[in-house]
Amino acid sequence: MESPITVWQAIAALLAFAAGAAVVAWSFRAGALALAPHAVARVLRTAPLTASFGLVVILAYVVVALLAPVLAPFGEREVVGGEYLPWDEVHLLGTDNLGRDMLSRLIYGARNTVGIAFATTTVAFVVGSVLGLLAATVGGWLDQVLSRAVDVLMAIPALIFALLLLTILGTSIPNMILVIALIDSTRVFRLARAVAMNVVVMDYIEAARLRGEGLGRLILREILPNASAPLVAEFGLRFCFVFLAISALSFLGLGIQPPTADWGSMVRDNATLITFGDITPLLPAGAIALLTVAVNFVVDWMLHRASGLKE
Amino acid sequence: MLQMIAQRLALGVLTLFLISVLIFGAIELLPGDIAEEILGQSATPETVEAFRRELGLDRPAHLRYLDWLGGVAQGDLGHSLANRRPIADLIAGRLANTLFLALYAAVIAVPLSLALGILAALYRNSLYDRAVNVFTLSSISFPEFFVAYILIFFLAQSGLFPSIARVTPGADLADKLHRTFLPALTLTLVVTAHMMRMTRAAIINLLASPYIEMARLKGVGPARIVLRHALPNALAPIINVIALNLAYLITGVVVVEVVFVYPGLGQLMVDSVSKRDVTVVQAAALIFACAYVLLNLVADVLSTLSNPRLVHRR
Amino acid sequence: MTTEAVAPLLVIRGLRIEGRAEESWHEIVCGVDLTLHRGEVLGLIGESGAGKSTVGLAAMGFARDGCRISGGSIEFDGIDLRAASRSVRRGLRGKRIAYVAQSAAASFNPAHRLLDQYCEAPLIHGVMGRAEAEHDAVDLYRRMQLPDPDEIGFRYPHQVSGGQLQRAMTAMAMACRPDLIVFDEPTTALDVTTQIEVLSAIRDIVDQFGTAAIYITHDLAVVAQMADRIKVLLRGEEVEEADTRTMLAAPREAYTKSLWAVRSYQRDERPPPPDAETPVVEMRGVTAGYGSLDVLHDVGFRVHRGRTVAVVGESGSGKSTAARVITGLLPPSAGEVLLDGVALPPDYRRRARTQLREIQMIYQMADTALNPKHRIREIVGRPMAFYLGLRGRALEARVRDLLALIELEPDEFIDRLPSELSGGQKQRIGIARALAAEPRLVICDEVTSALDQLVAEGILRLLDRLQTELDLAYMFITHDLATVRAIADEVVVMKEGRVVEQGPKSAMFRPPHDPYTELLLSSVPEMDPDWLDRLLSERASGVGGATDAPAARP
Amino acid sequence: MTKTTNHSGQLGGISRRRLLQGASALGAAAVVGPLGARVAHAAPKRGGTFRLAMGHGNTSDSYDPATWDNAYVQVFATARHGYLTEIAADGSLVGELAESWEASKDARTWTLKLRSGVRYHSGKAVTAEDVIASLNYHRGEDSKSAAKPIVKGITEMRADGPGVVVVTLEAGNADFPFVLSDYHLPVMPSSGGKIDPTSRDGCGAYVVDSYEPGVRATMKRNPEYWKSGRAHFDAVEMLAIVDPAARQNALVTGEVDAIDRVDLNTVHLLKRARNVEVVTTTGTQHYTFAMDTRAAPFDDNNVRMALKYALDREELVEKILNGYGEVGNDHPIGRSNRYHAASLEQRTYDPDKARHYLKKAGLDKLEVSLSAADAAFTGAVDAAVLYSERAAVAGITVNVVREPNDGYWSNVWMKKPWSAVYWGGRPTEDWMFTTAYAEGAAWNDTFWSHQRFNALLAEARSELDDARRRAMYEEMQALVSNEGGVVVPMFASYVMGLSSKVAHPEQVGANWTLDGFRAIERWWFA
Repeated sequence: MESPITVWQAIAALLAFAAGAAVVAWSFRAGALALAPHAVARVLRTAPLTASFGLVVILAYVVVALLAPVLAPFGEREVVGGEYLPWDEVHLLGTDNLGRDMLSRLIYGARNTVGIAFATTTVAFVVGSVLGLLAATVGGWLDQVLSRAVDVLMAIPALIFALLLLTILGTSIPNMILVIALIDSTRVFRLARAVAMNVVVMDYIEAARLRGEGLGRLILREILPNASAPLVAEFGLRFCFVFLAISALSFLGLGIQPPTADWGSMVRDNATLITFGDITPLLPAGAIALLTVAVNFVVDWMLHRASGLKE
Repeated sequence: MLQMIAQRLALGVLTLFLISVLIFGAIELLPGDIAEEILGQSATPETVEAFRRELGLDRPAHLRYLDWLGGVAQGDLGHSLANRRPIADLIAGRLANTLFLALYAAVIAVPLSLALGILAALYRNSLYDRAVNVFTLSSISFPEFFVAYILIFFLAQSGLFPSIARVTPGADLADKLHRTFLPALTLTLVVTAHMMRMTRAAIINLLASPYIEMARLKGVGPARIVLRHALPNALAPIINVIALNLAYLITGVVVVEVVFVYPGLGQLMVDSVSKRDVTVVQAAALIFACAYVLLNLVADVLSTLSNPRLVHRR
Repeated sequence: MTTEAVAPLLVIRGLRIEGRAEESWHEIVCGVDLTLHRGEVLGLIGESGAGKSTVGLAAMGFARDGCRISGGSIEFDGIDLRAASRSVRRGLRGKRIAYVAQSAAASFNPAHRLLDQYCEAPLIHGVMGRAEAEHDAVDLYRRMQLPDPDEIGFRYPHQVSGGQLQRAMTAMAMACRPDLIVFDEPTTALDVTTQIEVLSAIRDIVDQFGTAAIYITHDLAVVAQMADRIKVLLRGEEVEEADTRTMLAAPREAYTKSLWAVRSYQRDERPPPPDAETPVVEMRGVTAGYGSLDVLHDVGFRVHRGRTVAVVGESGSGKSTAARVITGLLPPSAGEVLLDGVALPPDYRRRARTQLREIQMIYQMADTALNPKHRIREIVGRPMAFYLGLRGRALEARVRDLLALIELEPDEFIDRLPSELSGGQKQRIGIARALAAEPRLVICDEVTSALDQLVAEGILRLLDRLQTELDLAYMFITHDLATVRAIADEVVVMKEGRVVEQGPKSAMFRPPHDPYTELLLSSVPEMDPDWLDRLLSERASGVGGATDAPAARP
Repeated sequence: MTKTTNHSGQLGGISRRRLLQGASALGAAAVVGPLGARVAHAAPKRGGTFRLAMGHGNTSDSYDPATWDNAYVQVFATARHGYLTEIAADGSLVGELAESWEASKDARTWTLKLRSGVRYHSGKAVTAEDVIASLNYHRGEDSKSAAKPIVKGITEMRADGPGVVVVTLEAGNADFPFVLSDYHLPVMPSSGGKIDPTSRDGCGAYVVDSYEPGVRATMKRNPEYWKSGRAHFDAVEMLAIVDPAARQNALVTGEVDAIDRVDLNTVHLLKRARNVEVVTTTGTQHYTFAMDTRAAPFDDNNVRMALKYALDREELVEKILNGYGEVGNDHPIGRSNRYHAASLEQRTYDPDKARHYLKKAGLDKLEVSLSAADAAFTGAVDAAVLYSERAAVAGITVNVVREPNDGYWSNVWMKKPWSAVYWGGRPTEDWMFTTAYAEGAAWNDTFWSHQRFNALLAEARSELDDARRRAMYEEMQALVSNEGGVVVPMFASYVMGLSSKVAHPEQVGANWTLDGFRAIERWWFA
C-alpha cells in the first residue's frame, strides 16, 4: 500500500481503467439488451457506451450500498488489526489509521455517503423546485421576495455559510443534510424558476389558468412534468457535489459523526498520505469521482434524449 | 441600461444590508462569544466577564448592530474585536491577495475552458470530446484540498513550484506568479469543468438554429461556424457561468488558501467566525457579497452588450 | 425558355433520403427525379412532410442533421455532389448554389449586421473583396427595393422588418451571382401585404440575373406567380410535374385536384341574429395595453349565438389582444366585456368557474397548446372533471364521445401523447378540449394558419359542423382572408388596435371598402398566374398604395 | 541524514536549595539523560534566516499577553520577550531577568533580584516597576487575562530599589519561581504603572520586524541581547501553517527549516524524506477524558473505575500517537515530573475488571456519551472511537459525539458530562493539581472534590521537606488515579520536523513544544 506513484504509473492506470470500463460497459449493454423487457431494451439500445458504463457503475453502487453488511468482510467500526496494514488477502485494501478494514469501510461508506447525498439532494430539490416553480407560476411580489431571498443566500459563500449554520445547529447527520440541502436548494430554485419561466408562457399553461385550475395542480401536474428534464440533470450533479461539501466541511473540522464511514471524511482523514505518494486516499476519492462521472454520463444521455437533439 | 444598473445597484445595497443582518444574527446565535473563544481553555467566568465589558459585548445586540451599521454607513468598518486592528487595514492586503489569486486563476481558466469547450463543441462526440469530459468531471469530483495535495505531490515535491504560496510584500510579479502557481492551478482545475461544459452546451444548443444552417449553406467551414456564428450568440450563458465561477474564485477558496497558506479573505473569515470576531466576519461577508453582486451585475451588463437586440434598439 | 441542346443545370435521379427517428432510419424521400435548366424556376409544392425542403436542400448536396442521402444521384453542372468531397461541396454552396430560408428573422445571425453577413460568402469564396462586396450589396439592396439601401446594411437583423429581411436575404443569396437559388417558403411567415412586395422583388431579381431557382411552397397561389414549372410532392414521392399554366388549368392526379379544390370551400353566411337577442359576448369600448402602451383603442363588437365573427388584421393589429381581454388575461384600462349582457370581472382570476367555462379558447400552435406530458384522456377529460365533476366511467364515456365527435377514433387515440399526433390531429384535440367544457363562446386564434391547406379545410369543416350541432358562438381570429371567406358570418377588420370596418361578410367582400380592407383583399394571392403582374401594374398606376407593413411578429 | 532523537526532559534532580535560592546557571546545566544518540554538534554558529512553520496561528492573534492561547503566539512571545525565570532544557529552573531569588521561611515572601543593564528593544531599561506592572496587568478586578488564576496568589508587590522586587503571597508556595516562567508573564515596558498590552516592545532575543496575525512574523536578532551563547540566527520568519499536510510539504520541499505538530499519521513517511530529522520530546503534555463527577452515572466511582479499565491505553498510544507518547495512569503527573509516582501500579485494559466494577455499581451494562473534537487534541475523535470499541467488550456502550472544533472549549469542555481534553501540563505537581483538581478551581473539569486530596494539596505547597513532599504528591496521584474523575490514557510527545541544516543542543526542552518555546533562541544552523 505504501507504493509511491509516478505520473506515468498514474496515466497507465487510467488508460487501463478506461479500457476495462469500455469492456464492462459494452458487455453490460449486451447483457442487459438480452435480458431486459422489450420496452427497456429499446431505450437501452439508444444508450451510448458512456451511458451504459454509467448505468453499470450506478447499479453497482446501489447494490453495494444495499448489501453492505453482506459484502463487507468486516464491520464498519470494527478494529481488526494494526494500523496501516498493507494490502493482503485478509485485508484486501489494508487497514486505516485505527486498524479498521479499509475495504469494509469503503463498502459501508457507499451506503452512508450515497444515502446522505441522496437524502440531501432530495430535500434540496423538493424545497428548491417547489419554491422555484411557485415563484415562476405566481410571479409578482412572491417571485420578487423569493428571488431576493435566494440572492441574499447565494451571496454568502456557501462553505462559510454551512460552517456558521452547522456550528449553530450542531453537526448531526440530519442537521448536515438540512444545511447542505438549504444551500443547494438556492441553486435548485434558480434553475427551477428559470426552467419554469419557459414553461409558464406555454399556451397549455394559459389554458389551464383560464380553466381556473388551482396553484397546486398547475405546478404539480402541468408545469413540473415539463420542467423535470433539466432538474433531473441538475440532480445528478448536485448529488455528487454533496460528497464534496461533506469533504470540505470535514476539512474545516465539521464532518460526519465517527465511526460512521463516509467517503468525504475518509478522503480528508487520509489526504495527507497522498503527499507521500501513498494511494490510500485515492480509494475513497476515486469512489466519489467514479460515481460523479457515471452519474453525469447517464445524465448527459438523458438530457440528450429529452432534448431530442440529433447531433 | 443605466437605469437597469442603478436599479440593480440599489437592489445590491439591499442585499448587502440583509446579509449583514443575517450574518450578525447568525453570529449572535453561535454558541460562545469572542471572549470565551479567545480565552479558550483558560477562560474563567471573571475573565470572560471583564473581556466582554472591555469590548462592549455586554450591551444589547441590536444596539451593537446599529452602531456597526452607522459606522459602515460612514465608511468605517470598525476595529477587529480580537486584536483591535482597524478592519480596513486587516482586510486591504488580504483582499488584494484574494483578488490576485482569483484573477490569476481566471486568466488561466477562462481562456482554457472556452478553448476546451469550443473544441469539444466542434468535435462533439469525438474521442477528444469524451476524454475532456471525463477529465474535467473527475477533476471537479475530487475535493479541492485533494486536488491540491496531488498537485503538490507531482509539481512541488519535484521542486518545480513552491508548495506554499508565501507572498512577501516586496516580491516582483514573476516571483509572485511562480509562488502562487499551484493554488491558481488547483482553482483552475476546480472551475474549468463547469465553464467548459457550459460553453460546449451553449454552443451545441445553437447549432440547430436556422442561422447556423444558413451559414453552412453559404459554404462556411465548421470552425468559422462555431467561432463566428455560434459563439457570439452563446455569449450570454457563457458570461453568466464565468461570472458565477469568478464569484466562486473570490468567495469560495478558503480550502485552497489553507492548503497553500495563502493569506486571503476566506481564511480570515473562517478564523474570525471561529473567534466570533463579528466585525471582521461582517466586513468579509460584505466584501464577498459585494463581489457576488457586482460580478452578477457585470455579467448582466456584458450579456446585454453581447446581444445586439438589446444594445441597438429598433 | 428551355432548350434541349444545353445541358441542364441540375439533374437529380432517383433521390432517396432517410431520416433518423427512434434510432432507426426511415425513408422520407423515395426516389425523386428532378431536372432544372439554367434560368428556369421550378415550383416544388406539397404539404408538410412531403419532403419539399429535404429535396431542395439535397439539390445543394446537403442533408440536415439526422438525415442522410441514401440513394440516387445529384449532378450540378456536371459535378456529382454525392461523390464530391466535402470541401468541393462547401465551395459550391453560397457561391454557385444559394439558399433563401423560410424565416429570414431566424436565419439571419442575430449577432451580426446585415452587411457583414452579406459579405461573408463573397469573401470566403474569394469572389470579391470587402469593399467591392459592400458596394455590390448596396446595389442589390436597391434593386430589391429596400428602403435606404445605403444604410440598411449597417443594421442588425432585429432592426429590420420581416419583409425587408426576406428581401435582404434574397440579396445575400445573390451576392456571388449563383447559378441556382433554392427558395424555401420565403413568404410563408409574412403578412399578405408584405408578401406581395417580397414576391415581386424576388421575381424581378431572378429575372434580371437569369438565375435558376427552386421555389418551395405549400401555397398554390404563390407558386403560380413564381414558377415556370410545378412539381407536386406527396410523402416523399412525386405526384406529377407540368408547366405552371397546364398544371393550374388541368391537374391530372386526384391528389393535385384535391389541393386545387381546397380554395373553393365556402359556407353561406347565416342570417343576422334578431336585434333583440343578447349577444353571447360583447366588447364595449375596450381600451387596453401593456404598461403605458395602449394596444387596443376603443374596440367594440358582439358575438351572437350560433354565429361566427371573424376578426381580421395583420400582425400587430391587436386582434389577439382583443381575445386576451375577453378571456380576462389582460384586464382593460377602459371599457368592459359582457357575457350574456352581464359585465364580466376584468381579471380571469376573479371570474366564477361557470363564467370561465362559458368562454373557451383554441390556440394557433397546437404544439404548445397541449401539455406534452399529458395523454389525450387527461387533456380532454380534465375540463369535464373540473367543470362538470365527471368521474370514472362517465368521464371515460364522455371523452370517447367527444373524440368521436371530432372524428378521431377513441380507442386509437385516447392513450396517446400529443407528440404522437399529427398537426391536424393535435388541433382537433385542441378543439375537443375547448368543447369538453361545454362553452358558449369559442375563441379560435389563427387555428388553421399553421396547418396545411387540406388539413386546415378539414378543421374548418369540423368547426362549422360543431357550430351547427352545438349552437356555438365563434370568435375567429385570422389574418387569412380565404379563411374569413370560408367561415365568417360577420367580419371585424382591425388595424393598429382600432376597428377599421365591421359588418356582415357579404358586405365586406363587396365594394366599396375601407382603403385598408381594400389593400388586404387585393393582396390575397389568386391562382391566376397573371395575378401578381396585374396587381402590380394596377398599384403602380395608383389604384392602391403598398406600404411597408410593420415587421412580422411571430 | 535522517534520524530521530527523543529527549525525555526531566524536572527532577533539583535540589531544594537551588529551588528556593535560584540563580542563573546557564551553560552549567547538567545534561540529563538524553535518550537520543544525536552526534554532538560543534559549537553553535551564527547566521542565517530561520524559517519556522507552526500548526497554530489565527488571524485574531494579538500582542496582548492576556490572550495568548496557542503555540504560535507563545513561541513568538518567548522570542521577543524576557521572563523572570526560564525552565532550562533539562527541566531545571534558571533565572532570566531575575538574577536570583530568595524566599522567606514560610515561602510566602519572595525577593527577586533583577539583572541589571538589560534594555528593551526601544532602548528603555528594564526596571522593577516594569516587573510589577507586567504582573499587575493579569491581576485585579478588570483583568481579562487567561493568566489571572496563575497570579491570583499574589497579594502584594513592591519595588525595593530599582533592581529588587518583593512579592508577597496569600499562602506559602515553594514553587512560585516556576510560576514566573509562565508564558503569559513577560516583562514589558511600563509607564505610570501600566504596560501597553498592544506593544511589541520587549527585551528578548529577537526584535519584531513585521507581524501579520495568523500568517507570518519576521524578526531580527537583538544586537544588544544580554545572554551569551544564545540567539544564533540573524533573522527569523515564523509562518502559521495550520494544515498538517501543507506544513509537512513545506518542510519536505525546503520551504521552511522546521515545523511543529508533525502529523502522526504520516510521521513514518516523513522520516523517510531526505534531509529531515524528526525530534520528539515527552514532557507534561497529556490528554484526558474528563467526567463530571457530580453528574450521573459518573458520580459513582465504580462507574468511573469501570470506564478506566475499559480503555486500551497501549492501543491509543500506538494508534493515535503512533507510538509518540507514553501511557498515562489516570493522573496528570508524568514521568518527567519531579514527584512522579513510579510505584503506582500501571492501569491496563481489563474488561473483566470493568465488568466487575460495573456490577459493583449495580449495573449490567452502561451507555454513556463521550464528546470529542480534534480541537480537544489531534486524534481525539479517533481515540474516542477506539475507546468505544474496547469498552463494548466490557458491556459499556460509549457513544462518540463529534463536537464542532469551533467553540469546543466554551461549549463542550466542562459543559458536557464527559469530554476529551488536552492539557499542556504544568512544570510542577502543585501547579497542575491546583489548576485542574483542587476543589473550586476554575478549570477543575471533573468537578472533583476530595477532602483528603484538597488537604494534602495545601499542605504540600508549603512543605519544605523534600521526602515528605514526595510522599504527599505520590498519595495525591494515587487518589486521582483511583478516585478521580479523569481518564488519562496517554502523555503525548511533542513531535517536530527539522531540516538537517538545523542544529540544536543535545538536550531539548520537553516542557513545551519547540524546546520549551525557545527553539528560536537556542537553535542554530549547522
